[in-house]
Formats: sequence, C-alpha cells, structure tokens
Amino acid sequence: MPIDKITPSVTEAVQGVKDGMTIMISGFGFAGVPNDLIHGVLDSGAKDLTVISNNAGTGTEGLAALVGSGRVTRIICSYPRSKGSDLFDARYAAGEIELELVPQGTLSERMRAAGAGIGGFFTPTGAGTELAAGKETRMIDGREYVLEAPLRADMALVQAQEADRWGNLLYRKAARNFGPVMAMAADLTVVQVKRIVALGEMDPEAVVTPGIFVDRVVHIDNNREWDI
Amino acid sequence: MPIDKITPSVTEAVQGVKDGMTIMISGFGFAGVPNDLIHGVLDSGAKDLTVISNNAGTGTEGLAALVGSGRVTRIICSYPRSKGSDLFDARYAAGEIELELVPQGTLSERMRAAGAGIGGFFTPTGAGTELAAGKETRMIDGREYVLEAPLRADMALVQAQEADRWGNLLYRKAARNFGPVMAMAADLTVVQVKRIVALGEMDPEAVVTPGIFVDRVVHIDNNREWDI
Amino acid sequence: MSVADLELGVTKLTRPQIARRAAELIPDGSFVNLGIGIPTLAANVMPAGKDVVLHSENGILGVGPTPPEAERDRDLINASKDYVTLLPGGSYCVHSDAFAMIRGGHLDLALLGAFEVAGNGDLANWTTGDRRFPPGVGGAMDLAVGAKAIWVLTDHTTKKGEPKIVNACKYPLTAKGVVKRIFTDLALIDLTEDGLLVREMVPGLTIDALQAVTEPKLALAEDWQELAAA
Amino acid sequence: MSVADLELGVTKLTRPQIARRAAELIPDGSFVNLGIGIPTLAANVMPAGKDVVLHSENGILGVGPTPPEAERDRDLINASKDYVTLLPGGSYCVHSDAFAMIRGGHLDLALLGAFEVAGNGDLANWTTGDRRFPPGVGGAMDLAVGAKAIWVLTDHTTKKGEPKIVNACKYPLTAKGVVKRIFTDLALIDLTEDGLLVREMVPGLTIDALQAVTEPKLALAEDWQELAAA
Repeated sequence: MPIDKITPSVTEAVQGVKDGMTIMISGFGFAGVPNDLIHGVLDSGAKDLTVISNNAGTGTEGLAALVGSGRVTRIICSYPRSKGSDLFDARYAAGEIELELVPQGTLSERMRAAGAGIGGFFTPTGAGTELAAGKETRMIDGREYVLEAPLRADMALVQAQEADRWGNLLYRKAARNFGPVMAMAADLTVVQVKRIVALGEMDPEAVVTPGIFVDRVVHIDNNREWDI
Repeated sequence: MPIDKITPSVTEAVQGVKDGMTIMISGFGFAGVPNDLIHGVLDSGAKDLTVISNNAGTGTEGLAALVGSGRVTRIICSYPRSKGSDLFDARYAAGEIELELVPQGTLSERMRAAGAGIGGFFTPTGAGTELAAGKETRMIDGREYVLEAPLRADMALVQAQEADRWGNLLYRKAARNFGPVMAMAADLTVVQVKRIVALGEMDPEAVVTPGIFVDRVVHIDNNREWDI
Repeated sequence: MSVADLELGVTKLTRPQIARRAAELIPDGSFVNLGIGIPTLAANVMPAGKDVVLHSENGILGVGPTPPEAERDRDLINASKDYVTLLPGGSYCVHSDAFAMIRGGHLDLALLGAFEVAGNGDLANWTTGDRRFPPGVGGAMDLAVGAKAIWVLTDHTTKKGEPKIVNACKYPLTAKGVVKRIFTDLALIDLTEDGLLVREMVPGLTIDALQAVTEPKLALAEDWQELAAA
Repeated sequence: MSVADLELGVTKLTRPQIARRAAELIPDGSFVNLGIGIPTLAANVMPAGKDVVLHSENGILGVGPTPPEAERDRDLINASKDYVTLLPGGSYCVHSDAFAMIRGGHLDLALLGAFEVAGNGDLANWTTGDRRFPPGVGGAMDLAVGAKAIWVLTDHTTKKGEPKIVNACKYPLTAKGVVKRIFTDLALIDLTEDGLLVREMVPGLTIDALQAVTEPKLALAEDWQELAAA
C-alpha cells in the first residue's frame, strides 16, 4: 500500500489533539507560523495546553488567538514580548499563564536532542545567569557549561512550502526556522504546506525535512492574510 | 576586499599541516574521500598524525596510502577493517597504529558537538558495552546513557561537488556523508571540489555547508581513478 | 546439499531467501535500516507493491535495489559499500542526521546480522575479540539501541555447526536485550517475555532437531508454519 | 539638540551613526551577527566594497539591506522581525544550525544592544527584572558566549541620563565578561585588561565630561581621535 501522509482537512490533520498536550508551533515572528493548524487546535476545544514556540504570538489571530483563548496554561519560548503581543502580555500580567523562558539556541538544540535521541547536553549558554538557576553545571576545559535536557512534544504544528506524499518537506527562506527541529521532536508531526508535489519531484539533494519525521500533511493555499 | 577562499593548488590548500596534527578526512567507503588533499598531506611530509575518518582506507592510494606510510600514529574511526584494508590491517597487527574505535553515530555526533559549541552529550549508544568502558554513564528516564565529548581537529579535508568563493558547498549523493560535520569541527577546513560556481549561482535553499565553515577550496577535476 | 544440510536432513534457506522472508514480514509503510551482511540483500527482494522506505546510515533515505553494472555510481553506495539506487521520494542527508533518525527512534525496524544472539535479546555483532584482527563497530550499536524493533538475520549456526543463538553471548556485546525476532536459514523465532517461540521452520525440520542446534529452550508456536523459500 | 545634548554641549551621534561607525570597523571578510536595536541598523550602512557576511539567528547567512516596501517578503525577516534581503552567496538554514554557528565559535563578531555593560565586560540586556513585563532573552545569551568578539552598541546613558556603562550590572546578567568594545552616541571605548580605554569621542567632548556619565574609571588613549559622524 502506498505511503500517503496527505490529509484532506485541517480538522483531520489535528485529529487526536487532547487536553493537557504539549504542542510545538513553528515560526519566528510572523514567518513560518502554521496559522491554519493553530486555528484547527483552537476549534478542537482542547485546553490546558503547553505551547512551545519561539514567540508568544502577536495581533489577534494564530498563536496570539490560542494564547488569548485561555487554553494555554504554559508557554516555553525565548522571546514572548514583541510589538503586538498584547494578548500574551495581558495573560502574563494577570498570572494566567506560566512562562518558561529558554535561551533561543538552547530551545532549538533541546528539540534537536529530543529528535536525535540525545539524553542531555552541556551548553555554555546561560552559564552564571538566572536562566541556569537550579541547573546542573560543569567546568569543561576551563569553561562553565549548563546541562540541558531534551525537549519533546506530543504534537508539532509546522508550516512548510512544499510536500510530497512521503512527507518530504521544503521550506521558503527564513520561514524554515524551527520547522525541521520541531518535526523531529514530536510524537505526531502535522504540516501545512502551500504546494503538494509528486513523489520524486523534489531534488533529493535539497530535501530539508525527510518524510521520516512527518506524520500528516495538509494542503493550505488560501493565502489568507492573518492578523499576526 | 571580496572574500575569496579559492586556492590555486593542493600544496597551498594544505599549507600549514604540521607534525602531530589531528586531521579529519571525509568519506564513507570510497564515496566522498578527498584523495588529492590526502596526497597533499602525504607530500607535505607531516608525521605523527592522528586521523579521524569513518574507515581506515582500502587499496593502495588515498587514506590507505597515508596510513600505510607510517605517518599516522593514531586513528579514530568506526569501521577500519574492510575488503582491501590491508595496509591498515598490517600496521594494526604489528602494533604500529593506535586505534580508537567509536560507534559511527557517536563519531559524527561528537564532531557536530565540537562544531556547535556543545561541551558533551549523553547518548544511549554503547551503554553497557566495551566501547563505553571508563566513560561516565547516567540513568535518564530509566535508560542508561554514556557521556561523550566533542571531537575536534586541527584540519579537516573534505570532498564536495561544488563551491563558490564564499566557500558554500554542495555535495553529491552519498558522498555527502561526514563532510558537513567535519567542516564544522576543524580549525582549518580545506575542501576539494569538482566544480567552482559563481557567487549567487547556488540555490540558497539548497546550500548544505555554508561558507562560514570553510576556509580553503581547491578545484580538482582530474577525474583520476584512484585505487581505493 | 552441504554437510550440515545432510546432517539435519533438510534444505536450508539461502541468504537471499532469509532476506526475502524478512522483507515479506516488514509492515507496509515502515522506515527500515538494513545492516551489513544478509540484511542488505533485502533491498533486492522486496515484495512488489510494498511501500517500505529503506534507510542507509551513510546518509540515504529511500534506498532502491542494486543497479545494473553500467549504471553504478561511485557516489551512491550503501553502508555495506555496495552500489545502490535511490527511489523517487528518496533523499540524501549529512551523516549526523542519518544517525539522528536512528538514535531518535524514528526507524520502525533495523535488520541486523549477528555473531551471537542470546535468549534475553542481547546482541553481539561487532567483534570476536580476536586481537589479530581490527574490530569494526560501524553503526551497529546506534542501530541496536535506536530502532523501534531489531530483527536479526543470520545463519542458524556457525560454519562449524555451533549455535549462534546462545544462552549468553561470549563475544563482546553490541547492546543488551534489544533483539525481538530472529530469521535464520532454518527458522523464524520470536523473542517473547516467556522465552523463544518458534513461528516457522523449514520443511522437514523438527523442533527437536532445531533445539539441538540452539542453546536456549525453544517453544513451538501452536500456529507454527512451514518456512517456505520464496 | 536634546536636553542631554545641551547639558554636555556636544552633538551626539544618531542611532544610524553609531551603527555606521561600528560597521566601518568590522574587519573585511568577517561573519557578523547583528542584534536587536541599534546593531540591526548596521546592515543598511555597511561601507561600500566591504565584504562582510551578516548572520541572522533565525536562519539566514548573507543578510542584505532593507528592501523597498514593494519588495518586502513576509518569509524574509531578520531576528528583529524587520524585512531584509539576501545577498548573492547567502543561504538559509534550520534554526539549530544557525545557533551551531553562534555557539560553535564560527562568528567573528556579534554587535549587541545593552541595558548595562560593566567595566569587567559583564553584559545585561535581556530583562530589567520588572515583573509587570515578560522578559525576552532571544538569542542574546547564545551570542554573548558564542561569538569570538562582542561589541555593544548603545546610547551612552539611559533616557534619564544615568550611566549604562557601570561598575557592576544591577540587572540580571546575559553573560559574564564578554564585551570587548562599546560604541555609544558619545564615544568608542575598548575594554582592555587595564580597564576602559577611550579611543574616540564626539567633537567637543572632554574626557572629564565623558567620565561624568560613566561609572568605571576611563583612560584616554594617547592616539584618541574624534568620533566623526559619517
């Protein structure tokens, strides 16, 4: 039976999302955010979610809408506050959302570790700062390192440019950002793409995320302008 | 002044190689081995070398010639013995070369760690085996992991397909193998390529090794059939 | 018939036949690594219509069968250094990513060779400890701990007729307790919580004859079948 | 002239002028990251003919200047979420590789903003500790420990006229002892083993006037020059 990861709708793509899940969401600023999938999760009604994403959403839609809905009890990110992050800011000020702030390089490296079967790694980032408080440290070659744990998720929502039925992915410009490491680090990786191509159409030298890391693909070409 | 990493000859490309250096050499089996650069090192007369490569050379040329010359006192690899690895086998049997055997995934992950500024990482690979003897271990989520250190080199010799003057690299098929991680992990990365292209000619989405990891590029298109 | 065949009075499977039987049982849609030795032969005997993605740890996903001699490409070899092809949908990656797939638990299955397999699933396949010959671990330890399931493909006995399925490995271990299923030239055996369960045997073989060349205690599945050469 | 300018009786550099002076001193051929704030402005004021490769931690190497409004691409923004372009020779990468470049010591230089810099090179630029506002660390801690050299680009004082170059940071640290050079709207100061050395000052400024808005003891370089606005 041919492998076919292409799913007909957003609803089916996010099927299985449940209360209490940890969900990774790709994107950096407004580039590479899987807005349709995020609204799929919002429509599912799932609550008590932990979201892992670089930012905490801006504007009124996408990640900001999810955070603003009150269904996210905890967010793990590197840079929550931006111009337009009012929905997050209000929840934070009201003590309604827990924030785990992670240095940005540590954030993606922890995802890669989870995806690559690494049990933990020593990084110099954050050594001697508040963000390393309570963490194991070690001097290695005269330099202080912090031990960081892998970061995995129940589900990853990723935005990419092109996919084929095996789930191979190509991205576009700086919208690539966290997509490839999140795809590795989640039990269920769901991807929204702008274009579906035939198997074998992608240059095998240029595939960025091979299908082994992808579970479901949904084609979204509505080109909707999101308020994010 | 324009950045230009293209070097006119193998001799100039390997300039600076010295006795006692640790040298990474790309390739897996006969695919992706930088034979011209290896012979450049051989011609330099440098000795007491430590070589890091997946295999230990086969046939009479390339890595086998370097190992067979007696200038390599130590080799770090995952799979030294293959059909045709007679030059290595003889040195090994005679106790003339020290072998550090590293599980293959640990080998490239240690290189990546060195290149990515990671001070060490926990891997489940090798836990409870002879290859973890003497290494720190730790139970993480009920599973045994081994702490592995980054692996760096003074020089990396890499074979790639295409380069531009910034040192951006494309590889070809399974000849890619260790090239990209070795390029990250060495103080001086020297690359032999079959084709030089103009800056901007490579697809920015498809660049595999960005020029930041490359120091020197030499154009070799002799298509010589090596006995390896 | 070889001497061993004569002794047992049965026709053993050939190496490609062992590989074929394993290939038949790979679940559709699986991502699978084929180790050096008998396992790599599976790429050439994959049942038609089965959509399995083969992984090679030197950086290939979607490995296809051996090419005709005229189409060999020195840049396209598998982990056994044999010439291979790439299927549509296949891709290349850096070595460290190929092992991220392995260690990260993304492979459904790895088919590996073995020097010895113990009844508890311990695997020894990287060194005989003979100091005259250099050992070679390759990707065996990563695959053994990383793939979701490990199947071993091996001759049932050594060339001298000694059991390779043993009570405890004498050779240095590759990994502890990882083997789930063994395909040999005589039988298909599952390693279960209750011990070794024989699922299939070659025609004419008895469980007693199989037990005689196997160290750990064997049980015969109620629904056992003939292990037919395809 | 602002109140502060009037107080000091000098014309301060504008933010683009601070960025321009730093850009002029970046060695040819360097790989450089530009942090949020004044540093990102350097991409638009790079001296002609200087071959510098700009890195953006969201996954771009070879960042070019801001595009005209009609050519903005929502998939091509820098770490400050500003629209940028890609130079010929530039490339995109996954986020974790962008940070491998940073942490692995492959960047020659990072230009960062600061809340405070201490005389010993300590940097504070990620939180004021005010619990009413969420903190944001971004890539600051990775850049601070990873780049071969850290230059800080900042106003010399806070809006209230208080020193930002201090004896000891009051805000939580980003990293210890990493800053090598500070570009302000008043001066260019090197952090040396012997303390702070003023290399350049804006026209009309005296070392005493500069010292009055700087906590740690300043020394004036023998060959100090006027910090000219380009």
